[in-house]
Amino acid sequence: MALTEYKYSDVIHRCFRCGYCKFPTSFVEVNNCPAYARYRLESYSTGGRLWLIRAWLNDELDWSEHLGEIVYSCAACKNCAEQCPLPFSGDIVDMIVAAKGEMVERGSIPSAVKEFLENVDRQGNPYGTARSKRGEWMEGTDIEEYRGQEFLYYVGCVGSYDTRAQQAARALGRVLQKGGVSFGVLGNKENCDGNDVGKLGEAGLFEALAEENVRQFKDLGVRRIVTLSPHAFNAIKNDYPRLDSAFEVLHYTQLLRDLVRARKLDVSSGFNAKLTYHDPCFLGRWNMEYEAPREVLRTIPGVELVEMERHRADALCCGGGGGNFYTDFLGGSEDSPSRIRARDACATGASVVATACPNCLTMLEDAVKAEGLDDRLKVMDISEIVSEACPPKGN
Amino acid sequence: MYELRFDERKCLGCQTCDCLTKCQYMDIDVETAKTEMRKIINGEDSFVLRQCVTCYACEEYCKKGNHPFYLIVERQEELDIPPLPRPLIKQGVQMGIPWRGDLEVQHVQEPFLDMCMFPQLAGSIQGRLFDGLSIAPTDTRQRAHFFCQLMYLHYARSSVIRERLPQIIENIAKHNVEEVVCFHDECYGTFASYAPAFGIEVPFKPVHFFEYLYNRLVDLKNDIKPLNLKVAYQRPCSSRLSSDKLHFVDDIFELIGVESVEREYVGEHALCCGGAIRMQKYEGRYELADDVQKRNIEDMVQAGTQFCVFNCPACYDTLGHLTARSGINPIFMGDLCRLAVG
Amino acid sequence: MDSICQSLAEIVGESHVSNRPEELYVYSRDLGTAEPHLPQYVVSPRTTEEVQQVVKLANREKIPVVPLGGGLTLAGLVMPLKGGIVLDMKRMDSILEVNERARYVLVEAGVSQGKLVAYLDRHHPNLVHSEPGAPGQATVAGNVAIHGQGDLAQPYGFNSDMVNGLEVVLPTGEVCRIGSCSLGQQWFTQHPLPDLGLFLGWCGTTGIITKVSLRLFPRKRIRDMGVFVLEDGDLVPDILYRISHTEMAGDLIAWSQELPVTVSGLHNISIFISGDSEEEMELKRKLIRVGILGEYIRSGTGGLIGLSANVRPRLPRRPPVSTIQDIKKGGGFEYVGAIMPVDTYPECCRRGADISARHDIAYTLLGRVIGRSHAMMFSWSYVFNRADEDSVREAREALYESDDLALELGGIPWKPGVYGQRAVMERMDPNTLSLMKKVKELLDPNGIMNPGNWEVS
Amino acid sequence: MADILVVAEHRNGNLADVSLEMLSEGRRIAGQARCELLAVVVSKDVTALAPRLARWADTVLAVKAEKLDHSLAEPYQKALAPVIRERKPKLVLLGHSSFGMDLAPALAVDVGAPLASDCTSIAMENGAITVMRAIYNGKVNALYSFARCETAIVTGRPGLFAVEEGQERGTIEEINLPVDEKVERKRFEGYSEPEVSEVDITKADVLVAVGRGMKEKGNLQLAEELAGVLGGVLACSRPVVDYGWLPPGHQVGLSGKTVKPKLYIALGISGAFQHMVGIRGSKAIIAINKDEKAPIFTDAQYGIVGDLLQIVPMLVKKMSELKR
Amino acid sequence: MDIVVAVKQVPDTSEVVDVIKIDASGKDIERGTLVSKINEWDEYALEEALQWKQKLGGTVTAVAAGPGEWDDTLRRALAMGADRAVRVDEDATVIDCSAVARTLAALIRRLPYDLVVFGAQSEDFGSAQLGPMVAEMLGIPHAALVIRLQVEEGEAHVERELEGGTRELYTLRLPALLTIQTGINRPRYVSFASVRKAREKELSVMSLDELGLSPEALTPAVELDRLELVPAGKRAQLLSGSAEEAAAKLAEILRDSGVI
Repeated sequence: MALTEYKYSDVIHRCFRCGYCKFPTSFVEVNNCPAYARYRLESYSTGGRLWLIRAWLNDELDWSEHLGEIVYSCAACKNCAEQCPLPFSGDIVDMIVAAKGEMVERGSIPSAVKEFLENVDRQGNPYGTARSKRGEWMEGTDIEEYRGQEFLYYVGCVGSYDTRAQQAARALGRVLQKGGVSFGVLGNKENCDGNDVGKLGEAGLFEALAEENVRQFKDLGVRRIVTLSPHAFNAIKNDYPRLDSAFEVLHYTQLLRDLVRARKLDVSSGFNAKLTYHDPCFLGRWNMEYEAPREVLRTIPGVELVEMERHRADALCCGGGGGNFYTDFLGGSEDSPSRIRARDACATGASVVATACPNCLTMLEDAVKAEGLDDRLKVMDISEIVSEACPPKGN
Repeated sequence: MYELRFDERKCLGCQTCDCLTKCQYMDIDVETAKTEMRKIINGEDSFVLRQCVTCYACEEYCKKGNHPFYLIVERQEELDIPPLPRPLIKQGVQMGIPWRGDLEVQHVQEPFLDMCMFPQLAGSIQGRLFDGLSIAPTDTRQRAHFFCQLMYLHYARSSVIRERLPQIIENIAKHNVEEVVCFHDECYGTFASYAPAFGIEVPFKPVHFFEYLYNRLVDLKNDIKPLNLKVAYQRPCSSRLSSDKLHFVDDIFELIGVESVEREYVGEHALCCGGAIRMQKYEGRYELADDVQKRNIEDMVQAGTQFCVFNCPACYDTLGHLTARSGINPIFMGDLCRLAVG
Repeated sequence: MDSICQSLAEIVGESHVSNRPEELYVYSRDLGTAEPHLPQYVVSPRTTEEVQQVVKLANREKIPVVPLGGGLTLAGLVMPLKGGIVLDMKRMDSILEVNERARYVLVEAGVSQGKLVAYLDRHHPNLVHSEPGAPGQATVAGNVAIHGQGDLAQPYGFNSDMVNGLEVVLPTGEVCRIGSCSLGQQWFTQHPLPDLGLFLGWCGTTGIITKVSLRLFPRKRIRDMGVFVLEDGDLVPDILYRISHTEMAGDLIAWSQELPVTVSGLHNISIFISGDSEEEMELKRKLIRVGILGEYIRSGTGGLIGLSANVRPRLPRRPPVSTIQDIKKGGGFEYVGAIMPVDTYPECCRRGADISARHDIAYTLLGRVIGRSHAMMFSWSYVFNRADEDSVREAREALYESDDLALELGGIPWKPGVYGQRAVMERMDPNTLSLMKKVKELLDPNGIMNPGNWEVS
Repeated sequence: MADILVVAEHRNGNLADVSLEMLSEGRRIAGQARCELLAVVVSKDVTALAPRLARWADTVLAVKAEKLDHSLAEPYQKALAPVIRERKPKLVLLGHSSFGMDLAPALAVDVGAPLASDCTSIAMENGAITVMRAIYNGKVNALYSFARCETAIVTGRPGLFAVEEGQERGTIEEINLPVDEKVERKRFEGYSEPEVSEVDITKADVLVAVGRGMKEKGNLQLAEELAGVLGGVLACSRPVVDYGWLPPGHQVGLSGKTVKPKLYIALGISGAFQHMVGIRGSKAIIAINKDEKAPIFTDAQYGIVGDLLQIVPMLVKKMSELKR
Repeated sequence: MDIVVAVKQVPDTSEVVDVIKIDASGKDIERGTLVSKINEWDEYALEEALQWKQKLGGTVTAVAAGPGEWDDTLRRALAMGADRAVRVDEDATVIDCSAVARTLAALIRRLPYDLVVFGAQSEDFGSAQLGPMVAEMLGIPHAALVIRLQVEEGEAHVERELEGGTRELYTLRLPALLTIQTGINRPRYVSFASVRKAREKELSVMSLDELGLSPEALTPAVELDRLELVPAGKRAQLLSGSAEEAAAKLAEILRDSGVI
């Protein structure tokens, strides 16, 4: 196809491949790009990826499953955007997403991505598990269905279906109840938020999901939303407004921060541990929220917060972004970003690595086990930590 | 070609010669002043042309509404005795040449703020103080099209100003607004003082940034939270071209509840930031710059200054980090006002 | 996967070998103007042993091996001119030892400049290495292998002069250690052993450097810089000579460029100084400002910006970010660097400006002093638009002309591409040339090491 | 008159297992319904095959066809159609094998008989035939009967019906099949055997899957032995690949392959959701794990709670005993 | 080359064991909560057809015999690249394979075709009957479970998948009918946008009598009496006893299960 049809055809050749995109600001390691960290071949660096995309669009290269995997191995973590010194740095991730979109339109995408998208289309989640099972995570809780409460608690696919993430979803439910927040959930009526679908280049499906969600939210009279997942948070905050939706959306760490500030949430039971915090990309680099989670953790008695060498805007992605938590193009090696991250966390001497994203949670959980660190390092979602810090009901 | 409207009779008839006698960088009695001014008027060399640190102050000292400083700069150029080394003059002059695209006229409406060379500072033009304010330029690539050129008074290159200014004025006029708020004193001085002095027509009314700020603050009076700070105002050289607007500084301070500290170098006696002086070629200028800056800051410190308020980005750049070093926070007037209205 | 790929995979593991079109495409291209050359395999080893096995395999199969570091030489030195295996060394990136007292660091070949800077910053604040002005992923070994220079070139010379020892995999697969490390564990010196300088400057045609011991230098707490501006370029050599005489300056760079317009037609000398106390700084500033530059300033021929306790220094971010290549919005940038007598600065500039004008590229000229103005690395830079063939061609021609110019003015192109190498060898003393040939044939009987580079016909 | 007709499938001179299963089943039904069992085989050399069929069948119809040394659908159809038309069996039985799938439907149309395929049980009570089929991935059983027809064709699911050695001494009738020499519209070109490449776990009927619970790579030996006796293939969960114990091709689950084996034995696999997604299609899941709360036990039909390193060798031993 | 592809829409029952419920009639499942999808095998059949169209030109027509909802699947076929789609309007769930075969045969007879492809079987009922039946009705040669296809000069060279990975090689004179096994190709992804675009393509609906078929002619010869849920063992039956005893029990279970 002609290069001109590609939205970024006048920019993509401007990447010099100087390689800043591989580093964090401090330059401590060359592997701050999750895909490059995993493979250490130029083709998997942002620069190599852009050059390959351009070659493909110019018909210098044919599409192949491998090319697809290279392009889709981008976790959309935005480290490159953060580090690229050139004026178009802000467009880099979009350049890659647009290339994915091109592949989607031509129908040539890696089979794992195809599964992901078809599952979401059919069952409203990447796993292909029945829509009618979406609410099962709530079993045994007294979390209410949404009917006009102040907040809609949007759980998201991972929190709804992944057995590990379900624990975080339930923990957050408990914490919100303890904090006296009036909220409800959609249960089986909840649908995929589409954030990762969009990042996989399936713009059409994303639009459809977004429209459907916005319609449902509006019909139910939703005004304020709190999300478990930074991915959903990102979509609702930054993409949904295009469909003239005006919801106030908070990531749960922001809501918890407000609650502890206002002394509405009692965390006096505390949590005695030295812990480190892993910044989820869609909370951090995508939405510049670095403080709220840390503030929540700091207010918990007994918590000693230590930082990893690479944190905040320099945090290494867990490798689960851009659908990779499912497609897993970055897995299966000790160089897998999640495992590097597990080692980073362990190196701080912390006994708990906290995060605030169900994707990161599951990625790191597996990584810590794979590294055989499970006896030294516990992976927890902040919702779970706060839940433990809340005194049991009654006293 | 445009020529300086300088009333020689007024000057020659002057008994006080405040222009030179009040100079803080030259020690001149009335007699010497008369002789030297005569030389300068007659186009002869004078030590004044060499000793002048180009602080603009004499424009203000002169009670006759004459333009002693403009005249000095004319002569420095004619007699080729510029205060700066040639390479820096060339560099400075080239700074004003647009090279990153032609003028792009944005659609704007009043009130309209002219950022001159400083679109990169547009970031601080936010909040209720600036509601409904159109800004140009917002793109650094466009700035040379708005550059008021006045700085070349430091470079003994008044001719460059005259050459380029009409085009700049036309560029701004293309936004067809009647009033132009000037972010920088230099611009205001250019349109309100320099242009008339050389008979260059200005088809719009320049408004001093402080006047705009003041009026907005009055509108928002009820929302102002007094800051209760002790501040010193660093008066830029170009402010000497608009003494009539200086009162807005105190008016604003009063409105936002800050106290202007009692100190030596205020108003007429304000000291130059030293930026221009340091670059000058004459023996001892570098040390003079150090000295001027030292005195200025010590004066602020003694007066118990908490914030040093700037309007000129050049002053801020030159002096800001030094006041900070002495524990005095540098801040732009605009930002100070924003603090007050929250 | 063919059999060779299979055996490579057995050496370094499947994830780190490829013969797929995608990898071959990326590794067939240099960032500069050089024409692409496809490799057959791309391999990224982790250990010296793996490198050895790959080289041995290459000998058996008679396929070329091209070691690649950061891939930023721009001159196409790491392109597989005759196909074969590209060895991406960047996975070998452990910093093995820093000897604080003897002031050296031992690194694996793939360690990036950025990583070393960050490491020293954090763990050895009193030590610093001479850092080239390249993006952070440039490798330490790659830089010494091409006789690179860094920001300590003025006081201490070429980075390759700072090498205390090397570990090299010979083209026939043996591992060989050069320097004190060949006797024991210490990596503190190359001297006084018989000179075996067979690997630096050979651009990977005589072996693959796997470890480097590099000298480190005192790192002063305070840094400052000033820019001395001149109209007359003829004055530059003398001023550089006199500043270096004071022995107060660190990096000394004279430069002249057409863009931004502000600096057009001027010559600038960037002067960097550092010290541990304000007193030391003031002394150094004074000696340079008053002692050397004063007279030029008073006469109005030169102006100084900065180099004052009271002026905020405009220090470049370390390592500096190079965005120059985007001026044409084309992502293309290449330069000819040459080691030149400092006296030739004015001529280098004049003629360089002409070349740029002929090819309609804004001139960007720079001379970095090496040693006490023993020499300078002078660079003629050319930007181009990667997406526009003509633009690429113009730049390529300008580069050839610059190579010729460097030689004409009595200098030597530094890390030249194939064109420059030929030009150098044409002018080289035949005995020297045949010695090079003998050395190469002795070390690399099968001619598998980065063939096409430094080939004596 | 023949009541039940079994179509015998053969290749390389061997009868297909499924044919033996169908013969046994046919025999059983014939026994209950007190009717006759007829077996049909078509081959260029029937002398070897016919006698074997005669162990179950009362009558073996041995159809000689030149050039035909394997079961191919078209010649079989040519041979069977007239036989069925003429003898009007109540029930025609064949295996739901690749051969059966190619032949049965066409045959059914050819002779105008109803067809029920892939049946899991077959019954004939006083003339009325009923069958059961597993549909919706074996989650639902469907019971069918045949309405007003002389002949019903049924194909049986391979591997499901027990083989009982037949005792009959049936008679063998040989007939010749006129292979018409008119240009064939479908030409048999031969066979291609799979080149031995890396095992494809998605195609294996039996998978022995190992997880983190194997503790160390050395212990995979045990699992391999078990796979050996079960004629299965090694599969694994994510961590095992992470550890480099097995290549990624063996990985089952979300990030690995999705498998649908007949039998899935999970050794030391806790049954994390990501893993279970990949095995949901398995017919039978058996789990051995030290943690009785492991989620794997909710999806498994059978489980053993205990130490793999003891149990697995035992199981290997028992299985090989039973096989002998 | 003109190719006709038969497709079927099925409920997605891949995962959801416990949500399958038998409806009141006892002869069908409750489809309310179930999501529909294209039959997996048919997707491969379509992809194969489209790839040959790309190589040899001609047309691809997607056909189906089913109710209105099935238009979704035909639209998907059009989105994948089929030129047109025809649906015979009938409730395929109440009739048997031969009846569906008769319907499709009647339709296909009216279409131009050199090649007819079916999925080897359906995900829901898995009868694997339709293709060969239709071939027999059309009087053209067929091959079932095709895992490799090569078309040239009016002939189709095919490989049929047998047990244990062995393949049976045939050459068929066109026109012919093939049933396609999964894995023969990699079906392309059908983007949301392309489905929307496909709305412009022709999707025609025909009634039975337009095909000259009477409902009587379609009464099933194999009658569905009733459906039963296969009881899903909620929790594993744990085999107790020592390692040896437990292992012994399991060994017997394995033997009796017949899987081995």
